[in-house]
Amino acid sequence: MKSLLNNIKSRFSIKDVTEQRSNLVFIDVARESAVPLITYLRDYEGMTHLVLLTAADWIEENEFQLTYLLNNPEQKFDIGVRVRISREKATMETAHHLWEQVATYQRELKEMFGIDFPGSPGVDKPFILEGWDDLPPYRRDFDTKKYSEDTYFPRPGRESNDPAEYMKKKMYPNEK
Amino acid sequence: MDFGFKHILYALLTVFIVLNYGLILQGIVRKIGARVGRRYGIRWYQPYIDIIKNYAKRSTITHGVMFYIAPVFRLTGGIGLLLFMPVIFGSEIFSNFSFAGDLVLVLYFQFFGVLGMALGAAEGGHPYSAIGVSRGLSQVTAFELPLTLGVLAIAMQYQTLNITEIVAAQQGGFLSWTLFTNPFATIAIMFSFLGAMGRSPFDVVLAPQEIPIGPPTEFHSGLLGVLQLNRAIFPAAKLILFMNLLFGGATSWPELVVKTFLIYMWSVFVGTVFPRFRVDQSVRWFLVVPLTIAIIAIILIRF
Amino acid sequence: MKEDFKKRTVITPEGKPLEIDPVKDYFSDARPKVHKPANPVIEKFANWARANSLWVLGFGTGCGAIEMRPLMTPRFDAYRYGIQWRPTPRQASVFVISGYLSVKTLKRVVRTYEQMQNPKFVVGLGSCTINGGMYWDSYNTINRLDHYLPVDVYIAGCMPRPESLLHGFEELKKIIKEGRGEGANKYAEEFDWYKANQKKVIKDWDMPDYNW
Amino acid sequence: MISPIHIITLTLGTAFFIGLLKKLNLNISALLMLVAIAAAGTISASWFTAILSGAANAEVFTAGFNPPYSINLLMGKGEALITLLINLAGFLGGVYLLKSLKERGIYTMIIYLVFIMSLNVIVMTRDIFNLFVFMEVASIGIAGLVILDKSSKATQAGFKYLIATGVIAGILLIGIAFTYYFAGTLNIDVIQQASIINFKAGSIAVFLVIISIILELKPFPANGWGIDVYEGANPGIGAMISAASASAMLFVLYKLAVLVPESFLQIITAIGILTFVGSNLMGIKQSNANRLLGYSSIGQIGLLTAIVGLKPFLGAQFELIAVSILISHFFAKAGLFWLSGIVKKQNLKDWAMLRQKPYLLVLFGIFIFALIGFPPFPSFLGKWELIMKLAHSHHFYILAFILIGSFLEGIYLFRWLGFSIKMEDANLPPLTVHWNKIIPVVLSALGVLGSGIYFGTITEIAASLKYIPLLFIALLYVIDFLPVYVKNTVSIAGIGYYLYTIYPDLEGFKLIFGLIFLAGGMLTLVAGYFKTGTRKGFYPLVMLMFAGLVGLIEAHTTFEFFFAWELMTAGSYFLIIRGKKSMTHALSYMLFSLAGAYLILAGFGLAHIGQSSYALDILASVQSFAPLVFILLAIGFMTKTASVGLHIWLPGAHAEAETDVSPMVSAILLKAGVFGLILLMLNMGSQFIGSFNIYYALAWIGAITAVMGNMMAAFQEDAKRLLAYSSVGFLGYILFGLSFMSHLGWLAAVSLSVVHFMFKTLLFLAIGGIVYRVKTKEMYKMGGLIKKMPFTFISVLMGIIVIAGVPPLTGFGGKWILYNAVLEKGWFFPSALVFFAGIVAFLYCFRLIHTVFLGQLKDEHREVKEAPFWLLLPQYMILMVIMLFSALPNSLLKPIGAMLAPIFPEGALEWQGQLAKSGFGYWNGQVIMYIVGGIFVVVFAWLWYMNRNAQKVKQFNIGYSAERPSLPETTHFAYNFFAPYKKALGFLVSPLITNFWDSASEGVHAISDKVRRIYNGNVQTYAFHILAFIVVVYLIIF
Repeated sequence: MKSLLNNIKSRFSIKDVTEQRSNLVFIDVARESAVPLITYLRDYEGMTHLVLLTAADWIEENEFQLTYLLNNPEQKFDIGVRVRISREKATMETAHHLWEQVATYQRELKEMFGIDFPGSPGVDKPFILEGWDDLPPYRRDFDTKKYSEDTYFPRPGRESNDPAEYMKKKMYPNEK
Repeated sequence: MDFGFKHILYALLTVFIVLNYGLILQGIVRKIGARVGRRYGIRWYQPYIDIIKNYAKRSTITHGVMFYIAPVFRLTGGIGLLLFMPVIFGSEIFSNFSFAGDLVLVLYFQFFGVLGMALGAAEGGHPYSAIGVSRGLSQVTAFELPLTLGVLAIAMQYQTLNITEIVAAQQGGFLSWTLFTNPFATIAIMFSFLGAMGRSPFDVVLAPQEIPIGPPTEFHSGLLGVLQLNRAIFPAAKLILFMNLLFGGATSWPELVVKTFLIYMWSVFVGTVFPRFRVDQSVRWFLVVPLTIAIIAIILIRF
Repeated sequence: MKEDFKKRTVITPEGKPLEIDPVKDYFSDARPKVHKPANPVIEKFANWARANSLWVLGFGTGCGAIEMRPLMTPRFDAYRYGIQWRPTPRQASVFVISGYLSVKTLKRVVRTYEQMQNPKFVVGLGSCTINGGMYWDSYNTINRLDHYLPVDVYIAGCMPRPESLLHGFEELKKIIKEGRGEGANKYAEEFDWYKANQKKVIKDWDMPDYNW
Repeated sequence: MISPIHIITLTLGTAFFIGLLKKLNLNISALLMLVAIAAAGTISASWFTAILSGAANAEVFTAGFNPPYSINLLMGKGEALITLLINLAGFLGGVYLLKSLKERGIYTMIIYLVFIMSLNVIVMTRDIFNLFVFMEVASIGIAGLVILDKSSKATQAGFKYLIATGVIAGILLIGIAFTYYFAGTLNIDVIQQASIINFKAGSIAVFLVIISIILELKPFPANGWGIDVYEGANPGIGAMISAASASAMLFVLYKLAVLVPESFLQIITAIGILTFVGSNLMGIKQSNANRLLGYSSIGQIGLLTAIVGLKPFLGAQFELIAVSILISHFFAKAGLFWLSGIVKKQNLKDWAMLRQKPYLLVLFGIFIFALIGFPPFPSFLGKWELIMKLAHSHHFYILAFILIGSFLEGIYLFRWLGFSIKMEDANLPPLTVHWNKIIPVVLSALGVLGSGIYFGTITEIAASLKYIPLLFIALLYVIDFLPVYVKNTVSIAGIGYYLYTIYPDLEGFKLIFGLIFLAGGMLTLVAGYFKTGTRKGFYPLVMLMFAGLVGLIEAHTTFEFFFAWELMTAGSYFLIIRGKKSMTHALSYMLFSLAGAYLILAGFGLAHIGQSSYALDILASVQSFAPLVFILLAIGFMTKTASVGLHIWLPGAHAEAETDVSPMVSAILLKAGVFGLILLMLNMGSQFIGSFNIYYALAWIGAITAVMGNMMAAFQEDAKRLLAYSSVGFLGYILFGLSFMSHLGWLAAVSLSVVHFMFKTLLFLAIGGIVYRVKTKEMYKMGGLIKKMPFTFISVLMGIIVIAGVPPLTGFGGKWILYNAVLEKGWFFPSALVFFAGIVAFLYCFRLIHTVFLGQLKDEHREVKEAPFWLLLPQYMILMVIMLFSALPNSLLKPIGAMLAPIFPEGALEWQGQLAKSGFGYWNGQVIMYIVGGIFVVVFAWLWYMNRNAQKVKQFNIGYSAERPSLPETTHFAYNFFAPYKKALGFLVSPLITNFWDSASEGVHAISDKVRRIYNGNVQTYAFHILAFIVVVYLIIF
């Protein structure tokens, strides 16, 4: 692991390294080195398995964070390559040429976050939302409750409780 | 033989009895299956309710003429098969139209309904229907071969193709049944019978859940009701055929009920024990095991 | 809209171009009809038969589908009540909406419901069909099933046990026997309202208004 | 009468004259040359007619002495004919070569004249030294003519020719010297009397003379030089070598053959046969037109050599045989060489150019058919007589080899013909034709046709042939420019009138098959009205086939039968090759037919042993080899019924044929084979090899054919191919029924023949109509057409119910009879296969109707119209007959039964009204029809009442729960429909038989390729071949 990190450091400009567990390391890199880095990891370091590609919305920093989680099936450890991209012009280089299934992840991200991956096959096709015409629903500025109330005919009289408070009241009605 | 109005009345009577018998048989057999599985099971009259329910459906759609007349073909095939056979030996009333043709007619008339049904199912436009038909026809060709050989052996044995005469030759104690006088032909035919009944392990034609239910996937309401009527009459007619050929026929309705019930139980028993075959497996099986036995039967008759 | 449902131009064997509009040309666009009950005596008998021969469509729309399976096992044995499973909507008479219903599934549910023949009954299984249940604020699941399909019986719970399901079927039987199971006619009568609701949530509407 | 000597004086004089007047205009010189040859020819012709009408032979004595002291010429019948031919060839060749002769100047003309003159002398002279001299002159002439062509190939060829003929001439000279030494004379007649062959040295001398003549005839394998000459020379010269020079040399051989003992004649025969077979074998691998013609020429000459050798056995027929084959070869080969000069392309595939001028294609076809020996060309007669005589004299090996050689020749000639009719011609240059080149070709074609008819009239056995149908065909050819509906009406009227005239004479099987052939022909012709335009060349060919078919019915002698058989084959070949992509299929059809025809010929030959008459009923009293005769004839007929192993031509041929030709070749033509089998079985009765019944083998063949045909049909994607395989299967049932030799078996077979005719016409017309509309034959590309073509659907539905044999339609009757026949006969295992095949028929029946009519309609077929009226009309006429036969089965079966009663009195059906009773069971078609119809109507009325308000929906309104269909082609389950079945039983139809024939043909090709390697183009090798040949033959004789 150490030598691997050294190898990476000698070749790519790394922003930060977080050792989550002995077999899981997150590496923060700049946008332009992300795809070269995972290519390197796949081809030279045996990280042949892409576990997932996911995104998180850092709305406060006006950025999306993409995580490519790779796995080395021989030596049984994972590396997450994290890259921040701008929220305004949310585009990222496609990586479908490395693993075909990346295209599917990218399609999902396009639909749910609005992150574009130019060149990825079928990236514009609807993934699970058919005909979605609002803000991408996983963006944190999308108000799902309001959307649901506007769209799905909420049944009047439905109450909502904080589960902890509700159970406390129900089980220990005497306590304050 | 003269063809008179009374024949139509007799025929209606036969159809009525056999229809009820077939429906009850269906219900009881499913009940038995449930009990074997430690369930309570359906009510014995459930088939009646289902048929009434289907006729009571208010709306129908149609895909075209062939779709519409497929159930007609099917039911005509079933009733015709029944009426071309003497049902009760020695009874003029229940000999029906057996004067019109012999065993060969009965064997070939089975396909009347099959072909019509296949056409109608195909007109429905549902690919699963077509897949079901493809499987069904493939399987039919396979089990017909041992059946044909077996029938030839029996016809050779009795020197006739006349079903009434075949039954007559088996009278006088159960030892004169074909079952005992020509055991190999009987075994071959009874194996073919399994395929003809379309129960497990040879039920890949309907294959519920896999290709919804094969050919009748698109049929509903009254159209399905007609098919259900046929599902009561057609197996019963086949049971009567095999009873006549192999088990001495029946001289009275109770005898018929007992014999056909036991014959039916053979396919139920096998179906409960064995899981479903793929088409290519069942084709191969029919062309190996029953065919070999049928060939032995022929050789024994010939030499 | 799926590419295949868009208009396309083909060349006929004679070499002429021919425009195909799949949705129009390949699907009937007739409106559903109201089938009024016939003679009350016959109808009573027919309703008895309908109630005792409930053919449930084998279509699990949500997590509740797993609760339907045990009904066929020796422990619950729904067969004894005349309940059977049917793999094709053409032959089924009861549609159990088993749990939450996403918009995408709703489209299929509408389509399937419309392919069933009159009379037909809908059972809403679980809280999600009543008011959205735990998905009440989801951007993607509907809250009230009865805005989209006429529901005969709701079975509350998350999830209801098979016993509740059986109880729900018994209730459905009562409704049918009393002649109140006219959901299909209600759907036809208030067709425009139902369609408007459906179209409000199903954004890429690429099918005719009624799926025969 | 002008003395024959003037043939020489005229030509030689003209040669000197134009040589003297060098300044003379070239045109005038050429004209003089042609006039001289024409005059020579006129002299020959006048002598020929004179001698034929009884004048005495003319002998010319030179130098005032009688032989042996001087050279003398003889002008007999043979000499007159051969010189006539030579001069004719010389004249036509001169016309043909006019341009190139003029280009090369006056000397060429002189050489040409001298060459023609020398050939005349070679034929006429009775002096062997004189013979030698003029042979040398002819050789030099040929070499000169060859070399004058300005190509290196031609120069080489001429050189090789000179060397080879030089070597041969040396040997000849030695032979002549010794002969003179022993016999003391050079005159052939005197040498013959001297009988020098009685001692060894004398016989060696004669041997050397004869062998060098044989070597001049280019025997296999010492003939590489000859092939190279044919290839390298100008085709015009090639024609002269092949037609004129070879005829002369053959005559020399014939003339000298009197000198040798019989044992030597056998060797000549053997050499001839070897040459015939060997050359034709090597011809298969050729792709160069002239070289191929060379092989063919050498082969034909080999055959004629053999005939000369066989003279003692051919008796009175020798002249007829030799002359008819020679004349066919003469005209056809000259014509072909000349055509080759017109085409100017050596690659056989480039002969597709001929299509640019259809009349050239017709000429080409005439020559090919004349070479193979089809009627009405002279070689047909010659071959027939030859085979008959060979069989009589027990020359079975020679007979077999001659047939094999002819077959090999057929392979490459018909492939060539196929190329020219069907090969792609996109990139070929335009064809230009000059009048002087085309006239000789046309005249040779007329010559071969005319001589054929002439031979027909003078020959005893051929005198009874009817040429009226052929005249009618000629008439149709004349009015070929008229539109379709006129010619169609004329054709239908013609057939109708003919049927009307012969109807009173027909009875029994002849009536049934006559009706199938002629009434069926009229019915299928009705469909032809849907075509527009003129449909060039179609009607004469159709009529040719029908003329053949009707000839079969009317035949009283084996000769007439075979004549009709060959006519039918020729007509159907052209009909088949008219289809799209049908080049290879037509070739395989032709080859199987040819092989079948030769087997039939051999069979008739063997049957004729010990018989004086040629009547068909000699088959009933075959003296020797009866089982062999039976097998030969049965296999011959089975090539037409496409029984298993011989069926591979059928699917492609039927599937690729035109819409209304498919029913003709499938529903009607196949019955010719059935008719042949019936005739055969009727006459010959049961046949045993030891104690093994041949009919039992036939039953197995029928059963296997049925299973294999039906199973193959189930696996086809092409609708017409499916129907074609279904025919194979059905013909299997018929063969099976016939093999029973019992009343019921034959009843089944004959009624199935009628039924097969009806439903196969019905289905081919129906499917043809669909293909016409949707422009594809692939079934999976169709679907849902029931809504667009309801009438066609009904006829296909009825058709498949008949095929499947489901009651109540008439197909069931056949099944029922077959069951009873089996029970009576007891051949259970083949029977089980037949019944299995009957069930397998369901597979393809369903597939046909499902994938075409049901399921999903395709995008591009949404506006397809119903099939044309003229295609539907015959279908519905047939449907009415089918319904009649179904409701009243005895209207079909009773007459057939009555007809069979005298032949098989045992086991007939007993009829009570419509109730048929056999020994085993009973069947009442009418009652079944009523009962089934009654139930059907009741159930239908009830269902209709119940669902009268049903909602009509469109094709995609099908019960998918989740996703719904979006494209018809992905929703139509049609491709590889019986995949699981194929998985289980597909191995049964693995293309073993096709592979067998493929490897057989590859094997022949490989052998051919190996053998032709001996010709390496080196002149020393060729000289060695010649010497080695002499040595080998010497060793064999002495």
